[in-house]
Amino acid sequence: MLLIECPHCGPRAETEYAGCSEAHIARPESGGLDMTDAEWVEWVFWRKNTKGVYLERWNHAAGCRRWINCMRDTVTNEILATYKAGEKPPKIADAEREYKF
Amino acid sequence: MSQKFRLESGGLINRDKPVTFSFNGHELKGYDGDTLASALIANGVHLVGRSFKYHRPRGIMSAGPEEANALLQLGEGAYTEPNARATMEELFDGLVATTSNAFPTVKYDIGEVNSLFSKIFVSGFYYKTFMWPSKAWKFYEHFIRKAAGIGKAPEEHDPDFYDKTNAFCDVLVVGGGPAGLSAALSAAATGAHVTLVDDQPRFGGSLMAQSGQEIDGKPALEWVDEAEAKLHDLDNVQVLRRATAFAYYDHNYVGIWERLTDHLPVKPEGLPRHRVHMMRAKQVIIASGAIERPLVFCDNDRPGIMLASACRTYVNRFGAKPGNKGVIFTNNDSAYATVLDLIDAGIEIKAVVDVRKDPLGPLMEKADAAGVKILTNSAVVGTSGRLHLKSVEVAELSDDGETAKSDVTEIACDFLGSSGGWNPTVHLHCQAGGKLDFDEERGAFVPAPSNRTNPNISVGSCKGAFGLADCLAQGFEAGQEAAKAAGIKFRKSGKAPTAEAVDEGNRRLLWLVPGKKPLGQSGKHFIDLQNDSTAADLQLALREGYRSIEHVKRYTTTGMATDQGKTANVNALAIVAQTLNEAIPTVGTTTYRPPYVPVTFGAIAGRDIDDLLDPARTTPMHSWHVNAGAEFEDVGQWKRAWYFPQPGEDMHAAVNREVAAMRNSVGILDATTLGKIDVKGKDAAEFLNRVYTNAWTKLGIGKCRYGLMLGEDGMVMDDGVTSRIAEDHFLMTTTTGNAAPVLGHLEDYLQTEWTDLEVYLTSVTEQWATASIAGPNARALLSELTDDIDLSNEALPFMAWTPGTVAGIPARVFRISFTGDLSYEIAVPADYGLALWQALMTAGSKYDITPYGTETMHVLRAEKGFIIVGQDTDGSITPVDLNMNWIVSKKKGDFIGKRSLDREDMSDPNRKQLVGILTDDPKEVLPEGAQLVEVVKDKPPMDMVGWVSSSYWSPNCDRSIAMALVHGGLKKMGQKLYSPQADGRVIECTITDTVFYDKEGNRQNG
Amino acid sequence: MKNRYSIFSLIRNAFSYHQEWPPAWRSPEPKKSYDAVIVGGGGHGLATAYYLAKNHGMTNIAVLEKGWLGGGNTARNTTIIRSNYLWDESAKLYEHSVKLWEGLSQELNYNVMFSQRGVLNLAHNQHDLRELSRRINANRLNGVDSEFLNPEEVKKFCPAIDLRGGGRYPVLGASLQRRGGTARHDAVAWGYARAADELGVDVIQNCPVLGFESHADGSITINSGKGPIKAGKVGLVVAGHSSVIADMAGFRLPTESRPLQALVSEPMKPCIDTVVMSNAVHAYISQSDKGELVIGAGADAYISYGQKGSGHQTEHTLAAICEMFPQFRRVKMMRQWGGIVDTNPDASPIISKTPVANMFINCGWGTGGFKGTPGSGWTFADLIASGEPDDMNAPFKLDRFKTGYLVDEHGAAAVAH
Amino acid sequence: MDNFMRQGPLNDLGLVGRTSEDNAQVTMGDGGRPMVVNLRLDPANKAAMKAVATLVGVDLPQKANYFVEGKETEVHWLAPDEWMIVSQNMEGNELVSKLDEALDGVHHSAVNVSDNFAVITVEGEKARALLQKAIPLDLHPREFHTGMSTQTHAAKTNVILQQVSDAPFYKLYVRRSFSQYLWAWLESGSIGFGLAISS
Ligand SMILES: Cc1cc2nc3c(=O)[nH]c(=O)nc-3n(C[C@H](O)[C@H](O)[C@H](O)COP(=O)(O)OP(=O)(O)OC[C@H]3O[C@@H](n4cnc5c(N)ncnc54)[C@H](O)[C@@H]3O)c2cc1C
Ligand SMILES: NC(=O)c1ccc[n+]([C@@H]2O[C@H](COP(=O)([O-])OP(=O)(O)OC[C@H]3O[C@@H](n4cnc5c(N)ncnc54)[C@H](O)[C@@H]3O)[C@@H](O)[C@H]2O)c1
Ligand SMILES: Cc1cc2nc3c(=O)[nH]c(=O)nc-3n(C[C@H](O)[C@H](O)[C@H](O)COP(=O)(O)O)c2cc1C
Ligand SMILES: [Zn+2]
Repeated sequence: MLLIECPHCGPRAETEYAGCSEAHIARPESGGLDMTDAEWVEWVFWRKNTKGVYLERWNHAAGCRRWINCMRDTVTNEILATYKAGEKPPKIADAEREYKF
Repeated sequence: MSQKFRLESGGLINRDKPVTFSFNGHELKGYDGDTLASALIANGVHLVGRSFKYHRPRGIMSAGPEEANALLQLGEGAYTEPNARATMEELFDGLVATTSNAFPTVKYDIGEVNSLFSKIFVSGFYYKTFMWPSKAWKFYEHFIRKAAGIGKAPEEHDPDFYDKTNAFCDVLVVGGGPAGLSAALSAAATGAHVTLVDDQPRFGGSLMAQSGQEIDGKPALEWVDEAEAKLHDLDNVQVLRRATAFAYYDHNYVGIWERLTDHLPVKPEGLPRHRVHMMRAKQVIIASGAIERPLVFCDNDRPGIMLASACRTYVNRFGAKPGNKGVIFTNNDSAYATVLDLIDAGIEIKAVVDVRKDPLGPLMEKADAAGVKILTNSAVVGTSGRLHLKSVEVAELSDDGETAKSDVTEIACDFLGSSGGWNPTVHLHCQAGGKLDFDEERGAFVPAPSNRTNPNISVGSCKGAFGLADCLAQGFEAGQEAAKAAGIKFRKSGKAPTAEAVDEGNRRLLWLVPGKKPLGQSGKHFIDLQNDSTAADLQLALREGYRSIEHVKRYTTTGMATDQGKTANVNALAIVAQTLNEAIPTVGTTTYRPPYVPVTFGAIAGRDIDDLLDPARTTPMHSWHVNAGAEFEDVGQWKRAWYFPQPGEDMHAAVNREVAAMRNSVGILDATTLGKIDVKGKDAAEFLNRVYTNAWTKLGIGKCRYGLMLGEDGMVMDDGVTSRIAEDHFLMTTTTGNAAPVLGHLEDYLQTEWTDLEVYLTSVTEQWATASIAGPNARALLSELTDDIDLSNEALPFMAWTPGTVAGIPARVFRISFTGDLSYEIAVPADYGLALWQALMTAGSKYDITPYGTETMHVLRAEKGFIIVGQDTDGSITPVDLNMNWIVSKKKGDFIGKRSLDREDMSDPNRKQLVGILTDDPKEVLPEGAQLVEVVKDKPPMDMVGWVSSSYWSPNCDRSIAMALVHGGLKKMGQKLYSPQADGRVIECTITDTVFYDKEGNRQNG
Repeated sequence: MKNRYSIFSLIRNAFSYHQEWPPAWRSPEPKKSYDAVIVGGGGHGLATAYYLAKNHGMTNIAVLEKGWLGGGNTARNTTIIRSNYLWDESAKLYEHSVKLWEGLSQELNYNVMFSQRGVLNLAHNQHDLRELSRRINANRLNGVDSEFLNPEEVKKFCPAIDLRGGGRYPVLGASLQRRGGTARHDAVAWGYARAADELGVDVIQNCPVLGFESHADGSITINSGKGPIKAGKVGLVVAGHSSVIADMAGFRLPTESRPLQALVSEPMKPCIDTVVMSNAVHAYISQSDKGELVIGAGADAYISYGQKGSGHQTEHTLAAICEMFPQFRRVKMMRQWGGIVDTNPDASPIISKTPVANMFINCGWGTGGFKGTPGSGWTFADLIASGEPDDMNAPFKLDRFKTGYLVDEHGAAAVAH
Repeated sequence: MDNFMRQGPLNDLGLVGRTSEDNAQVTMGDGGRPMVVNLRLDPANKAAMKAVATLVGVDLPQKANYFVEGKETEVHWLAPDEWMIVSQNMEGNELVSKLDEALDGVHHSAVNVSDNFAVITVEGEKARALLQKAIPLDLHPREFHTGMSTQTHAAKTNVILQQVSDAPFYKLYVRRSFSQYLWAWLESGSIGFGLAISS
């Protein structure tokens, strides 16, 4: 069980969180009404699914109920940072990690 | 037979406390402090079981968790436990153990015929045969399965209970040997919160098996006792014995399995059998020791053949003799410690067979000086004795060690201790993602530094420090280092406990000891004793192209038994490396996985079993329903009253009665479970516009409106009625099962997408209890219980709500209907739910008020063609498919799901659409889930055009009614469809629209 | 087959102490170029190569595997095989697969131990019952065997089940597919590898694919751990690594990779003779021929390539098992592990052309693709060989997310396996 | 409105008159029916924060995981813009109206949630050990102590956990429909500790 630091509540067990998904993919302003099917579907379904350092969001469902962001290495599970919704990911020295295969 | 292999004195057993136990029906004696294995050895029981595949006779081969042979069936009846390692089970009065894999007895086991076929019964055997005739595999398999497995699973409900707890500490120390104790002491001295766990009943680790060691100038075990006492006295230290750290998950989350009653003859009331501590540690110190590696020689599996260190443990710790005259077979100096201790105990050592050409080492020198016969550059090349070792054959080795000279000496003996060096217990380090380095000199994998995900430090012999002095020093150092890393502020003090440093001597790594004949031609070199895999099997696998160590593992099953290859894996991969002519680290290890030792399911499950597996949520009126004899239906976690049968009624009769009662007079339903969300803020209406398909801005205060909610994929996700409380204030309802997901969904948009909207959401699902009364007499009934609400159609029309007082309780009364009849939903603060219900029942008696459950509600709503999300939708249905275009605003701009509805295939007229279905025979009720076809064929496959999502007997229509999702259904009104049933019948039916009753909707308008 | 396996060949080889067995497959160095290259040496990739050779006569082909054959999810799955899927499109694909399973040992001359001991899906509430009924009916009409068992029949079929479900999850019924069952996972990869090799396919291990370069003539150069390899066509079948490989090729997927866990108990004498699955309590159990209980757990919430999972999944799974089988509480867990499953938003696979010419992808089998191995290989081989979708694989095109025709199998497969 | 009409969610458990075990090391009880309001408000709005403070007699805590006590009110931090106000002298609806009045024109939400919860009290020597079985937070006083209150989960229910005193004495606010399950879970966890029921 991961230990994820909620930027509001402090370090909390993974079981307090729900709904992990990719972060920083804003919904198109127009709701996609001015987009082609392909562009729209890109937002709805397409995901980076990075092998390496990934930006994801979790809902602190059993805590403050806020959505938070998390920078995590998807191979080692090392969490490099967590930060609030709406904030930009912090600059972290070796956060560019990506595994080739 | 009474403990004739027990030494006169010595050992950490309590000779004043004799213990009686039984093995294979024989009553035997041992002492308190024995393990089952040591007691068997003391009684001269050498044959304890049969091997997995060949049913070879087997004896106890170790004294620890690495035991591969002595897997016994413990206890009886509901208390029986399969595959218990005799070496880890503490002896207690009344213990009952039996051999697992033998029939009829361990001495005469018919399974031994397998041995006769062992020549063809090699690795890969199953893959190559049993393929003909093609249908016969299940027949063969039946017998194969019977022969496989080891112990027997219990057949009765486990009467014991298990406990589990979360746990936290700064520094977790795994292992209470010298390294671990030293680490715990030094970490504890910093003030850090320390937990020390050890899987044995007492601390000391391998010190218990040794003799003559001193720490800080004291006898080692005295030092251990003092250390333990010191730790016990400290508030910041938790000490757990009989506790195995079995799993190391990410973020330093370690599972610890503590056994509380297994060793007790009488299990105290209230004490769980096992307790699992799920430990979140800031830092972990792994001090798990090392496991001796056996040498791989021909016929190395006979009862009486053990690890050298096990012989020593039995003598020193348990005062039990592994035999009367033994041979020690080694490639290193540590086995001479065994030799010396055994001699001291009066056991005859016939010879030490040492593969080294010119052995060096202080212990060897001592043994030499004591006159022990040492055969250098020699090896055991064969053994004999079917049920118990009788003799070994020894020959001199060739220069390269690959063959043995033909001159063979036979040495009679009744036990053999073998030592091929030591494997650090790196399991936890590796589970934590740690890498290994290969120590060429010792032929051992040792931990590389840990990673950042799981900070830990290995110390002592699991780090490859095989000397006591080093173990103590490393432990001390690590204790402070870990405390510091855990953020403890302290001043360095104290110094490491000391012991005499001893030279380890030299080694000769001889991974595969040659036999008299080429490998595989006579006798067997077992690698994995438990799974009966041999060196010849490994080489066969390699020959056949299974080159990766992972392939070798799986093809030969090496390391896949209950001991997970604790004594097998390193030997196996070294032999693979040697065969392939590759370096050992290139071949690498297989993956270390939890658990370190097998752990009871019940302990891992903890308390989340039986009724506690999952919450059963109940409404404030639940007790009333129970008393009224309701049957309940599980909806999500909720218990909802399903129907209220009266004596003699089945569900059908009860529902018919309930339905009729509602339509004729008045019925009452507990509607508390619907989700409720308070929506507040100046942008509330705009927010609703964006999350529902229809428009909300113009909804008047005091009015209610039905809404459909879609996912971004355009599919129906939820529905419900939302009421306007004030200009900036709404109350939303959701379906019972979706309350939490919908709230999460809405919060997501507010917090991350539309942060500019001023809206706050609060869940009030549980704040309100709701009773829904429906039927022609609903108004009359309600009017009796309220004097401050004008119930007239003008004042409170359909789809309006008002605050007021009902039965003296402040309430919100909603004139909404899921039944199509005049209906009021009365919501009161939940504490008053029961009171409201009772008041309605009392006042309603003159109208014959009838409580009804969800089944009746379903019938009533189906009569009106109202959908249930999750029943008439399945995540692949759009509002258009539901023929609910009317609710999808064309004028509004964006709302969730809108864009997806415009995708190419979404407007395909042939999508599945919701229609009504009438069976041609009105008495026939289609089963829900029935499939519909246009053309019936003799036999499948048949093209299905749709499926029945809702289907009921409708008392009001006096016929069956159904709804279905049918391809292009809306254009097919009046068309015939057929539903072929499992029993071969075909139900004929016709497509119609979905409203079956009161099409004009007069009833709900009251 | 040159070196047929049989009891006779075993006996014959016993006389030479098994020294004469030939390798099950060669270990060739890659050639400079192939007509087609399959990336990924799991069950699906190897099956694809086999059927390309067998059904389409393409023998100048190679399989490139970054590690060892069958070391991905093929090595890690709970081996449940069934075809009782809800939608026609899925039923067709999986049923084709089960039919292939039924003759696979003979076809490959490798005993994959396909054991049709039946698969039970339990229902614990009214909703489950409705879903079950819908699926059973759809299955039947699709020609997939499927029947409903009431609680007494469940008990009779699998006496080990506690119908009370420990109290919280009573068993109200079950669907049974008698032709469902299990197979030996490793044997499937090895059997296909051996049979493909026999037909001339180069099976190349320890050869990671690192990138692609498309050429004007439509061919593709694969940059591999063993140097550049030219290919007329490329089939990507890398399961959990699909997004990573798509990234190399320059296109994107809706796929997410999550850890799914499984565990085995210690081996025991036969105590459960069928496969039992329960979506509600989220656990799946069968007993292998070696005697271990093989138990599947849920997938973690997060993306991971770490082939391990969070501990609480195991805790929950074992609680569920203890609920269904209270007598197993005293049984011990022997090993647990994880695999990286590739899941698509509609829980159905993608078997499709890609935006890159002559490159094809087969992914998204998620928690349940082992059963699909033969059918997947068969239909993917069709697609690669002809270059155009056919009836069986057309519904699974990548495009469907754009157009909206999803094959939503959440009901049948969101819950693993 | 008659108070006897109120039925707390733990009433069905029949706790009244239940006998306690000898040498009980943990005591559990029904924490009664407090008056509770959930408040959402932007803490950056100083004036509004002040207005609420004046009304309830105590500043809204802005430190995560703490509660503050006023004379007749307790305010728990739930999230950066969310508080639970437990009042001893004001009915939920009354407090809501007063808050609405005080915050007129300010974006906020005050909702009466008094009936939303059951309150389970847990105290005694083994209280912490018992709760630690259910709760995935370190409850050692070093990490969690008197004066703290936080949302977390206990077994499979979401709770607001409050440590009221050093005894230790804890209160668990749990949504009412889950309360009987949570009680049963904790009671099962208390086996071996000896359980007393507080009245
Ligand atoms: C715990 C668990 C339980 C499961 N239970 C079941 C079940 O009961 N029934 C069922 O039907 N399914 C089950 N599944 C799903 C099933 O295992 C998979 O769907 C199936 O095995 C996928 O097969 P594959 O051949 O596509 O993938 P894999 O076997 O994963 O093969 C993909 C291969 O691609 C290789 N690869 C990746 N990247 C590269 C690269 N760059 N270059 C070269 N090679 C590369 C990998 O090394 C791997 O060998 C389960 C899965 C898991 C994890
Ligand atoms: N002569 C040699 O070559 C040689 C080789 C190895 C060890 N030794 C001696 O053995 C001692 C090693 O000391 P040490 O402290 O490193 O190891 P140790 O073996 O003394 O102690 C390790 C302890 O950890 C326990 N343990 C292991 N895994 C566990 C787990 N997962 N959970 C709970 N408990 C677990 C073991 O039961 C044991 O009590 C020294 O005295 C050393 O000289 C000598
Ligand atoms: C159906 C099945 C049965 C298994 N049985 C065993 C077993 O009896 N013993 C064992 O050690 N591992 C068993 N395993 C697990 C493997 O050892 C291994 O953990 C798994 O293939 C994942 O590989 P990895 O752990 O090397 O990453 C089994 C795996 C599967 C899929
Ligand atoms: Zn938080």
